[in-house]
Amino acid sequence: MTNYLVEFAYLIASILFILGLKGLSHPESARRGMVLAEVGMLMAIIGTLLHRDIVSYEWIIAGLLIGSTIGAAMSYWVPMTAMPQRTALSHAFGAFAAALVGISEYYRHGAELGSFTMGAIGFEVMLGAITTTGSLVAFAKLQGLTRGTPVVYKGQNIFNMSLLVFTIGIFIYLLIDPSASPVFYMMTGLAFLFGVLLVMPIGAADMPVVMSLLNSYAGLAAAATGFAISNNVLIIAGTLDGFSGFILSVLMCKAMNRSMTNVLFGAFGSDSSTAQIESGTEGTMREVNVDDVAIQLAYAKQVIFVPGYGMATAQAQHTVRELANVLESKGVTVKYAIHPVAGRMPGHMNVLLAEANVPYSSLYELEQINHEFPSTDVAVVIGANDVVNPDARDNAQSPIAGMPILEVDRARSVIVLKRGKGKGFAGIENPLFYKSVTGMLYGDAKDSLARLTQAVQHA
Amino acid sequence: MTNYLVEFAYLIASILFILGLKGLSHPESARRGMVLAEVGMLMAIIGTLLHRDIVSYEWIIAGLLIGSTIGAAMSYWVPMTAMPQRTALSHAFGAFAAALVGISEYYRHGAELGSFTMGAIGFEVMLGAITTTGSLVAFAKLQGLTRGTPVVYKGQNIFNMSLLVFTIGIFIYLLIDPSASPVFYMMTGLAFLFGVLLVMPIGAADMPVVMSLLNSYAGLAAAATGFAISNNVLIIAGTLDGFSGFILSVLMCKAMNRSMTNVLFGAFGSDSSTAQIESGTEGTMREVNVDDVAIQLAYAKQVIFVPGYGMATAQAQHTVRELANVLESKGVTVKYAIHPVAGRMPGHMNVLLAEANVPYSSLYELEQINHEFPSTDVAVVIGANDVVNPDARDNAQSPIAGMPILEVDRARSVIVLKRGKGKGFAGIENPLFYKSVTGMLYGDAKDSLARLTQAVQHA
Amino acid sequence: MSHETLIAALYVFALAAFLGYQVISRVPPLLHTPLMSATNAISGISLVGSLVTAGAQYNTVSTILGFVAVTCATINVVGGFMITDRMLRMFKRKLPTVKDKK
Amino acid sequence: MSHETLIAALYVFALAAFLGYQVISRVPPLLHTPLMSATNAISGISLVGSLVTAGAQYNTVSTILGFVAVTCATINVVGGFMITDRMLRMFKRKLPTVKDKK
Ligand SMILES: NC(=O)c1ccc[n+]([C@@H]2O[C@H](COP(=O)([O-])OP(=O)(O)OC[C@H]3O[C@@H](n4cnc5c(N)ncnc54)[C@H](OP(=O)(O)O)[C@@H]3O)[C@@H](O)[C@H]2O)c1
Ligand SMILES: NC(=O)c1ccc[n+]([C@@H]2O[C@H](COP(=O)([O-])OP(=O)(O)OC[C@H]3O[C@@H](n4cnc5c(N)ncnc54)[C@H](OP(=O)(O)O)[C@@H]3O)[C@@H](O)[C@H]2O)c1
Repeated sequence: MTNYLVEFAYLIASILFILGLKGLSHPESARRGMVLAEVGMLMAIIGTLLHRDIVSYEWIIAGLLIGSTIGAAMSYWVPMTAMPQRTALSHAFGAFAAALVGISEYYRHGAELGSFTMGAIGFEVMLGAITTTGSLVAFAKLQGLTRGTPVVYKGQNIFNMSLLVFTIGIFIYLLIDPSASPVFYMMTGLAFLFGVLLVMPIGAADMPVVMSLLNSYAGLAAAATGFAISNNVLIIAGTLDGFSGFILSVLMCKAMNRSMTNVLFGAFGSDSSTAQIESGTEGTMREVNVDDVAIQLAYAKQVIFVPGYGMATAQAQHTVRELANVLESKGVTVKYAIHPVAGRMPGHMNVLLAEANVPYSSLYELEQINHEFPSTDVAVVIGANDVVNPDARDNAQSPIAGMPILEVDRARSVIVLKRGKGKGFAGIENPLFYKSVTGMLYGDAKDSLARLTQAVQHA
Repeated sequence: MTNYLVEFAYLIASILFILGLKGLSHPESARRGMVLAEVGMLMAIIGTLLHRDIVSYEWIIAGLLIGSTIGAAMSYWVPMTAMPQRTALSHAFGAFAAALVGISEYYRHGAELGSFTMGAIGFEVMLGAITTTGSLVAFAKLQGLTRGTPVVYKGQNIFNMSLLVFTIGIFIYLLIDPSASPVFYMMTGLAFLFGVLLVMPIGAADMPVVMSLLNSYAGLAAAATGFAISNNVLIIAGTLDGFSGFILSVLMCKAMNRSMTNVLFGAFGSDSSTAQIESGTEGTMREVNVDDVAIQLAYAKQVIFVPGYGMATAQAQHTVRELANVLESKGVTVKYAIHPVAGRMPGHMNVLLAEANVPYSSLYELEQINHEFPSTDVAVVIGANDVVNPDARDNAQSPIAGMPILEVDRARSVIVLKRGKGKGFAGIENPLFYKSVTGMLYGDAKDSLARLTQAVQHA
Repeated sequence: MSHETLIAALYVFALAAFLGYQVISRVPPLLHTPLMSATNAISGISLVGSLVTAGAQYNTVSTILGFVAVTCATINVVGGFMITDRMLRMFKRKLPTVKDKK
Repeated sequence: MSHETLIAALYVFALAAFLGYQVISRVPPLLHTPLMSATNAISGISLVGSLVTAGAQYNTVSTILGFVAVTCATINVVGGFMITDRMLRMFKRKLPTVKDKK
């Protein structure tokens, strides 16, 4: 009877997870969806606690308490701009849990495992281990604990490949002889190592793609656990996750017009990839000052803000909003153009602006806004670079050729807020800055915006 | 081993069914999708033929041959305008098969059945039986073999309800004592009877909704079979079907702005429902002649055709296309406005016009075209009535109040092609015909269109 | 039917129901008639159940019922797919045969 | 793992994969960051596996591994859901506080 109850709880939990993710198809229903997913998780946990194998609860309760405290603290204090790091760290924890469960299953059953269960456990442990260390490296890079640039050396890809083939060879051996426990532990160790080797050569800027992939692996590890212990809710939740991560990484690659292989093995942003052909980057940049820009903005009909990674590092989202408020009070129409890969995480700009109370009805996607630039008086580029690089459109030789861009250069006037001559993530020059239509307003984005707000108020 | 192979074939078949239905999300991918679904069916059949219980193949081969011949003949010779009938008949066959399998399962195992399997078989047989006779009645009504009007008598709903409750009571008894075979056969008989009683009181015009529901039941019967014989491919295919039918019927009800209960138990279109309030139907209708209309059409910039059930009965789709060709050769822009419930089947008009080689890029849905009527010179209503009835919009007392309509009365000129003063499916007057903007061109739609084509050619 | 198989069947049912909803709600009205006949054809999957009944020689009654069921289900499958294809072949985006006269 | 359970698990996997694809591809870019943290939270479902390991007293090693796993997975679940909610609370269609001046 309890067994039926537990299975039923799992079934409902699975359905609630699906409904929860469905809720995310619209901001109106998103929070309700998440409540459903949370209830689902609660049901799955309570259902599990009724499992007949569980005889003592002290370790469980201790784990739940400690975990909840750390989790709540992490999510409470982490600033929105540090979301990428937080997500990476959280992946590491989830994946580590999956790996540990797999190891303990192997430790218990060892030799008695059939090859199918051995296979499931093997996948679980390998995916879990790779994700754990991979996510930790990603975290370190994003948090600036290690150098963000790709760590590359000659023969790296070949070395990694051989290691992978070797690990797979071991895995196959285990399928045939599950009792060979030293081999199992060796495989586990290699998988932990492999996670490090896989992520080291990838630059900090490519981390979002890597993280989505790691998310996908973490999900698949959970699904493999489900196969190993015949539990459908694990299979379903894990698979949903696995697909979500995979789809997001594919979308990102598409929006950057790069292949997945290039992201993973191309060591983009390392010194070796700087050889390139640039166009229209001779000539001078025109510097403008705050007062001129303020006048321009105050008398504009329509202004479009184009935020990028610089807005995130400067934590300037609130200041952007203040400037927009002042402009709106003067009758200027203000819109925000959001490029799908602006920032360092899918949806990065959207969250930051939402944090600053910008209603999402003012945020426009690329396809919605590009035709509006020609009729826009001023486009204000706030710490964005690659996503507004006209070379992607005009110069077939450019490393980012073919990537869709926000065509700010079609606006009547463009103001670019950045600190200096720093390049964007792709490490290439941007001919936009040399166009006659463009004015450069140097300085930290937050400072510049604050001064602009002041000046506009008095204009 | 064979067992694994068979299960594998079923899994692939399930995936192919899903991919097949996904293909239907776009006309470009639809045919490819159907090929996938066909391959899936073939794999499921071949997989089943390997089943170890099967010892002799002669009956199977005979059945397959006879069935294929009849099926192919039916689909080859049936005209597009008779699609509703054909679908009804086909439902009856599919559901009958499910019912027979259920009966034979019961016959074999009888008393040994557990309550769960008994429940599954019971559902299978009941849904199968109801769908079989229900679909046959629907077929008879649509084909004109019996009167299409609802057959109603006093206390009908109460009688049907009591019968339903009685049948459910019997079913519950069977769950407790599966060995009571006379009870089982009585239940089966009642279910066959119930199918007839359920559909008799529904008018021919409401058949599309009923048929979609029956489709849904047929699917659920297949799913129940899947539960009874523990076969996942049956569960998946049946459930997909069940949902498809259900969604279509809900969409239809929405487009008619009526509740499902009203459709099923309201006996819409019977004599008792004619009491109503009409507005704007005093005054006279203005009759126009072919030559006047031809001149109007020939010198128009944009003409919108609004086809309805009358086009289907007159089989006028090819003639519409000819007229459109002539108009287009004279530089007139021709569009087609398709109401979601025009005709007698979801998508009815689309298929007919596709048959007449009208490219689907010229077919516009309600939301896409309604704003174009004010800038349209002539709207030609071809045997449509309810779907262009302005009362649905203007008169809150109208029986069809709130149903979205094609707003032809906003066009500069409206020409209505119909045979006389016949009412539409809803059986109500249409104030459109009395408006000053409207001209009535009486006669069979095909005739009128042919004469118009002639006249336009010489205009 | 064992405990596990039942649970698994319920999972399959629940997931298929969601999937059915998602997939079908994306079919445009343009293709609703082919959709009806396509699902009609797919519901002929009860053929799978019929085949075993017809060929297993459990007893005469089963064989006869099975034979009739196979025939009926096959009509459904073959007829349904053929007519769907016939309809879908008619849907064309643009016609090459119609010359764009001025 | 028996033959039937394996087959059933494969079905569940296949259907969930399709469903995942359908559902996720409908999430707008606007919500991609919350989506990442939401799926991150859901992947903490490995908690379910950890709980049994931690509480079953199979042996000391298992219990310790289980305890660590429960802790880690809980961080994932609680942290993931909380941060998702924190983000989603920020998304607003229109602000009542901003007066429509002019
Ligand atoms: N969003 C994603 O999911 C994702 C995923 C993978 C890769 N990427 C990549 O990330 C890039 C994102 O493009 P992006 O245009 O947003 O950014 P970007 O191209 O990386 O450029 C950022 C710019 O901001 C400026 N900046 C930095 N800190 C600043 C501060 N405090 N104040 C003012 N300006 C500051 C920098 O110039 P200075 O140093 O001169 O100030 C730099 O040029 C794309 O190439 C995309 O492919 C994104
Ligand atoms: N499509 C669906 O899925 C569906 C489902 C359920 C219900 N319905 C209902 O069906 C109705 C469909 O509306 P509708 O506007 O298409 O059709 P309608 O309202 O039924 O009107 C058809 C009109 O065509 C005329 N007509 C009949 N034969 C003709 C011929 N040979 N030549 C010329 N005219 C002819 C009739 O007038 P005369 O007799 O004067 O010629 C009649 O007024 C709606 O009320 C809808 O709710 C549709």
